[in-house]
Amino acid sequence: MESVGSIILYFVIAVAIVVFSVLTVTTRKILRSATYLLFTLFATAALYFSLDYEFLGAVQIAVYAGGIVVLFVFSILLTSKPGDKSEKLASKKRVLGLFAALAMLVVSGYALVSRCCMFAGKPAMEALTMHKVGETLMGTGEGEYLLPFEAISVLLLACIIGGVVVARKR
Amino acid sequence: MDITLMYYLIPSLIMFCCGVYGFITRKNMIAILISLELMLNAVDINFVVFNRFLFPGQLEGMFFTLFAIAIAAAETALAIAIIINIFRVAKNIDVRDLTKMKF
Amino acid sequence: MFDNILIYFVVIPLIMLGGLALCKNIKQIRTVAVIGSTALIVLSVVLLMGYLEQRAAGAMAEMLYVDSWTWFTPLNINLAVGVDGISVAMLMLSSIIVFAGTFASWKINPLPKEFFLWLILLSVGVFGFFISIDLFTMFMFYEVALIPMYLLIGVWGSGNKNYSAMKLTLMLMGGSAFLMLGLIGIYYHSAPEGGQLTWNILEISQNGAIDKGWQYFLFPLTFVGFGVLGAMFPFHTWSPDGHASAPTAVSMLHAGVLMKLGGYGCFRVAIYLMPEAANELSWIFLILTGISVVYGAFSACVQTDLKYINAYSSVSHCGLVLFAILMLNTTAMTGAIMQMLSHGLMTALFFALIGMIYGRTHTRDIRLMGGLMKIMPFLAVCYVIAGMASLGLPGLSGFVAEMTIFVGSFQHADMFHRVFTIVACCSIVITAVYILRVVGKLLFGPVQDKHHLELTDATWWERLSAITLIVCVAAIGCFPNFFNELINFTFDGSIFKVLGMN
Amino acid sequence: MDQITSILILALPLCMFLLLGIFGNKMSHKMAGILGTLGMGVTLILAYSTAFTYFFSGNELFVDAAGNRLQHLVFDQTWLAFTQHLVIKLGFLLDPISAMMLVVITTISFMVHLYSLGYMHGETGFQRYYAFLSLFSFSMLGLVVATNIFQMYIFWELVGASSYLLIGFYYTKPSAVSASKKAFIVTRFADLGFLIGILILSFYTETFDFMTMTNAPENVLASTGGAVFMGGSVLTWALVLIFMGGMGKSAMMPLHIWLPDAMEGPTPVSALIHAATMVVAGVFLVARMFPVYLMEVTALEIVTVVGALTALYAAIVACTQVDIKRVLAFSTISQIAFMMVALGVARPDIHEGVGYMASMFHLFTHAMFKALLFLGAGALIHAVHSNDYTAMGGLRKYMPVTHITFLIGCLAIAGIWPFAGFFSKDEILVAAFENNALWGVWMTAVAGLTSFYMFRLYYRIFWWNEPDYEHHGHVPHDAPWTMTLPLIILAAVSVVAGFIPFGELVTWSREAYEIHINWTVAGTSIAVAVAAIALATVMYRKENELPDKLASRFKGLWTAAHHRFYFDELYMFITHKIIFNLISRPIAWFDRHIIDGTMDMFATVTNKVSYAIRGLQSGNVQTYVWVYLLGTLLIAAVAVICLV
Repeated sequence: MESVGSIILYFVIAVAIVVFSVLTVTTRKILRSATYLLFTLFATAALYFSLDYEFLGAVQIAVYAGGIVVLFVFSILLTSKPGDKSEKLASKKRVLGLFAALAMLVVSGYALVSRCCMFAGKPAMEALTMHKVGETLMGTGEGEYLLPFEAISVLLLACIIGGVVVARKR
Repeated sequence: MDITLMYYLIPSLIMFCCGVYGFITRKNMIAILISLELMLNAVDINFVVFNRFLFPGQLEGMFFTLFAIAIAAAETALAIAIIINIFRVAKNIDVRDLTKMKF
Repeated sequence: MFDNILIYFVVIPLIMLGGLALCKNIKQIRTVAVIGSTALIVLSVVLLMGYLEQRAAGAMAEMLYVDSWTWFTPLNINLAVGVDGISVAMLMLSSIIVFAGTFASWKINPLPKEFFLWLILLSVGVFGFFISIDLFTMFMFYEVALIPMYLLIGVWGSGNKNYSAMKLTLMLMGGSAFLMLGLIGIYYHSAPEGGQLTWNILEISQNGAIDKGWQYFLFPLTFVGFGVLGAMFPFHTWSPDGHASAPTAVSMLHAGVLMKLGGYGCFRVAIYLMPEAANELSWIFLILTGISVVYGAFSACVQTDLKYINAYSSVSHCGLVLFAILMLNTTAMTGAIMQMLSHGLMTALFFALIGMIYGRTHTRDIRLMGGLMKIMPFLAVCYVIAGMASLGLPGLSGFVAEMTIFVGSFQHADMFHRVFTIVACCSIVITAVYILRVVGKLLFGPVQDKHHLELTDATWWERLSAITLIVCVAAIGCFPNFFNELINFTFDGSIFKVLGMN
Repeated sequence: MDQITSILILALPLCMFLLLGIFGNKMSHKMAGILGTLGMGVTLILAYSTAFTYFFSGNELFVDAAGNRLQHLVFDQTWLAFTQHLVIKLGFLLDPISAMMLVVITTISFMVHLYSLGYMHGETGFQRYYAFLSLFSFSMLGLVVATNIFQMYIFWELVGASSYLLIGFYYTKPSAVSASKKAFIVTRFADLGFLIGILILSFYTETFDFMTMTNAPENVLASTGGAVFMGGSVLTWALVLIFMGGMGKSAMMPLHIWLPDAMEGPTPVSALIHAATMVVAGVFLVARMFPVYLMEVTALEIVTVVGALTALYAAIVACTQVDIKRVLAFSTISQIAFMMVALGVARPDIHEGVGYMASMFHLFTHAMFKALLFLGAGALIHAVHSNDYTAMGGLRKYMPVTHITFLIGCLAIAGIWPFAGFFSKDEILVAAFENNALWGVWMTAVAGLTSFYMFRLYYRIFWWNEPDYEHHGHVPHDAPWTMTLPLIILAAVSVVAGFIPFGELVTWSREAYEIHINWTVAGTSIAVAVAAIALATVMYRKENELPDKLASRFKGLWTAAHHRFYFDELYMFITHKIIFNLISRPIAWFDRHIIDGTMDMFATVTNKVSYAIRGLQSGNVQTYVWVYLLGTLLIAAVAVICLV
């Protein structure tokens, strides 16, 4: 039995996630879409906090909300022309998309519901200290991630170069 | 009332389905990219949640998400670079007009 | 690894490839090609000597020079090598034809360097195929031999070359699809329940574990797979088009060696590993190959393009190879191998000569030529000798091979087989018809085209190429028992024990 | 009899062939001719000494205490071992018939070598000619000394090939090319029968060896166990098929069509190959296998019937031909048929198999006088530059030596005492009468026809009416000595050969046997021959209308005979119309359009299908995702349903 506060918090987060997700894809203005995405990402970060992964939540906010969404906004500003009207969805497309999404929902939902282990309660977890996160990230033993970390850094470097190369003016 | 694993998975699933819907219906490539981010995020949630509920002593799920976020950032940056490039050439980022790769 | 002589059959061509890559002009290319192919001949002679010495010293193993180096452990793939008399003979044949082919493409144009690169790559495949006894390695080399064909025909060919190259490659690839299925099937049934699965032919045959029901399924797959390359009816149509378009040396190598891969594979894999199914199902393939023999010969009678005539004649002769292999007795099989040697040499000779004639007259239509005996006597005499070998004149290789096949096949206890042997015998008459038709039209009679009177006879490299082949043809024809005994030993092995024959 | 000699007999001509064949172009004509002739001369001496030693030395290797001659294996080298029993050996079997054949072949071959020095003088390809002659001599010698049936087959093919090369010697002449082709293919067809016969026989007897087969035929043939195939015993089939090979080489009807055309070759070649030696290979084959044939009388009867029909047919056709070489060719066919009949009617119980002896005797004498006639014809052609007798006539004055020798040849072939032909033909007729009176009468009639057509030829060439030789530029005259010397020698042999005591030398059981001339038969045959000669004299001695009148009187018969009873047309029809047009062409068409069409169809269908479904590759990324997602969901759904 959990505290009422945490239950309420959960529901707030869940409703936020659902509502803002739906709004992200249904709104017809692209800039609004990006804004709703930002809210969704914040809600997700909150979810991570509620699950005691503070570091992850912080990363989520910093990288996703702070970095990626800003990128989106800038690119939207760069690519939209002054007289742009908000796009209108073709009904056929919408039906197809709806069908795919619902099918996804049904199949996965059925799979979820039919699995009993999904109803396990939240077990206790010792506090995840920053120290531990750091050691895990920088260690070379089993279950430690120095190599992927380095790989990611190389990837990011490549991405920066690639981005410059692709986007630069000819 | 217990907030079980299930309670976390359902919003994530809905989020994912929204991403699917958006990906298929939108014409603007940036909107498509946004839908993609939604889907990625939904998957991230799943990783974290499973990690937290099923293997609380380990950190694999969390770190996977961590790396996924990093890769998502890289991917977005590159994708946006491409989109801008396309826009420069085609003056347009409607995905339906970009069918040069067919046949 | 390098203390086994066999590996050098692959190493030398690879070194040649490297050498060719460094070449700057046609002179250097020729030098590399000639040195390499001579080295191959020397190597094969050394191998032959060593092999005979070991046999004479009483080595009774089925294969000699056996060795194996692991390549990929999870699937137990090895680079396993080993030779018996048949492989030795085939290696000799291949090296001779590569040698002759080198001289036949002395003046290849354009891109001589690339031509030789592909040609040598092809020979890597051929040599590798004949030395390996690991099914997977064998298959790999088989493919290595096939692929260069496409480029060789497509780039350096003549006539409708794109179509032909495509057709040849696709049909042979189709064959290898069957083959791969068959080989994988064999692999998964290569050991008794729970044993270590293996690709090694010797081990498979010792295990004797391929279930009879599976044999019925795998035998046709492998036999047809290799049979396509052996130009078995009705999968032979790549042969006329392919040969007609291919440049000289490629035709030589293809008809001379590559088609032998088919026959060799049929024997080494299909029959050797699955004798029971071979025994039961042989009648189907006997009918098909019997048709090949007669049908190819009849088709050759009315062709007007020299290369088509020869291609159909190859269909007929190679049909005889498969025909004899299916008889499942020592004599006929020995005959089949001899026929492979003989056909390889004389077809190579034919294609070399046709190439030389075509290079001068710029036509291959026999209706437009005549009286070449007067104009280019050397080539004409060689052509007559090749023709005589093809129609089975004693003293040349064709006779020995055909007679061994006929006598061997006729020893079969079953009436059906004997009657079919008689049908196959009829081909010797039809062969005479088409060979003499060509010889009469092309070489004898009055000169058809006055422009041909200015043409010249063979150059020294062409003479060398032709004489090498003729000497080999005559050697087999005059001293057949040497080859007979070389080949024959193989058949004392396990294959007939299974069938309780011979 | 040492091995060296026998090996040399075979090796010398072979070496000559290789020498002249490879280095011929570097030699002068004279050098090549002399080398070839010398080589053959040495072979001749060796062969004579071999035969003499065999027949007359009384060595215990060759004759046993009872005076029976023995078969002697000089050497027998394994050449190719098929199985343990079926082994092709190359060897040298010395027995009466092979010794006799050695003499015949080397004699005629040497004469021809010598004669060709003059006849072929200045021809292009002179060296090649001698090379081929040597090749032929080698193959023919190898054939007659064969120790086993497969060795015989090998050399059988080789003589066929050398015959092909020699007939096509004038390779720029289309007629020569097609004649050589015809000869090769027809004999090849016959050889197919021979080969199948060998296969069948060896399948049952498990041996190729002549001595094993012929010395105890009952034993080796027991294994056939009376097996029957399509209404005949397998042994009959085997022997008839082997005989078919003989029919091809010896130009028996209906496989005779190549021989008249083979006259396109140089005349000395016709003398050597197509009159004296190669064409009797069929007779030799049957003689070699005679004890086996005796096991199956049906086969011998077939031999007789084929021989008798051919003899009559060829004799009739010979009466109407214009080309002198063709007349001689048909005469050869007819005479070989005589030998066949003699073998066919020979039985051990009829005068101890006199037919066999007669056949071999006739083979010997015929070789001599037919070679003489051909060489004579060669001299005539050399002088007149035409093959047709219409261009000749009255030549007796211009070419006396040729005239006399030719006349001797004609008398010999007509069977007039004391010329050689009389003795051998008489024995054949005796054997025929003893077997069945029908064959006796039949063959006597053919003998009469023989005399008629030979003298018709003789009179047309040397008498009749003399054309205007001056008009044609030069007057015919006798040939140089290299050509006349062989004529004279052969004529001399033709005169005396009949007195050779052949019965003591060559008999089927190799027991000596005394020839008695049966004067009833001999008298009849001489009477018939003389009558025929008289008729020919009346008709052809002086130019007159009688021949033309008779020809128009029996127009149907004459035309048919002149066209050789349309055999060539029949063959043309079968080969060109049926085999080429009804078999080969449809097969080629079938191959290109049906088989290849099917293969191409696979490609076409693949292509079409790809073309049809390429619309799926729309380039619209959302469609791809949609399809991908649904596919994944489908799989997931299946998994979920199955697993839950």
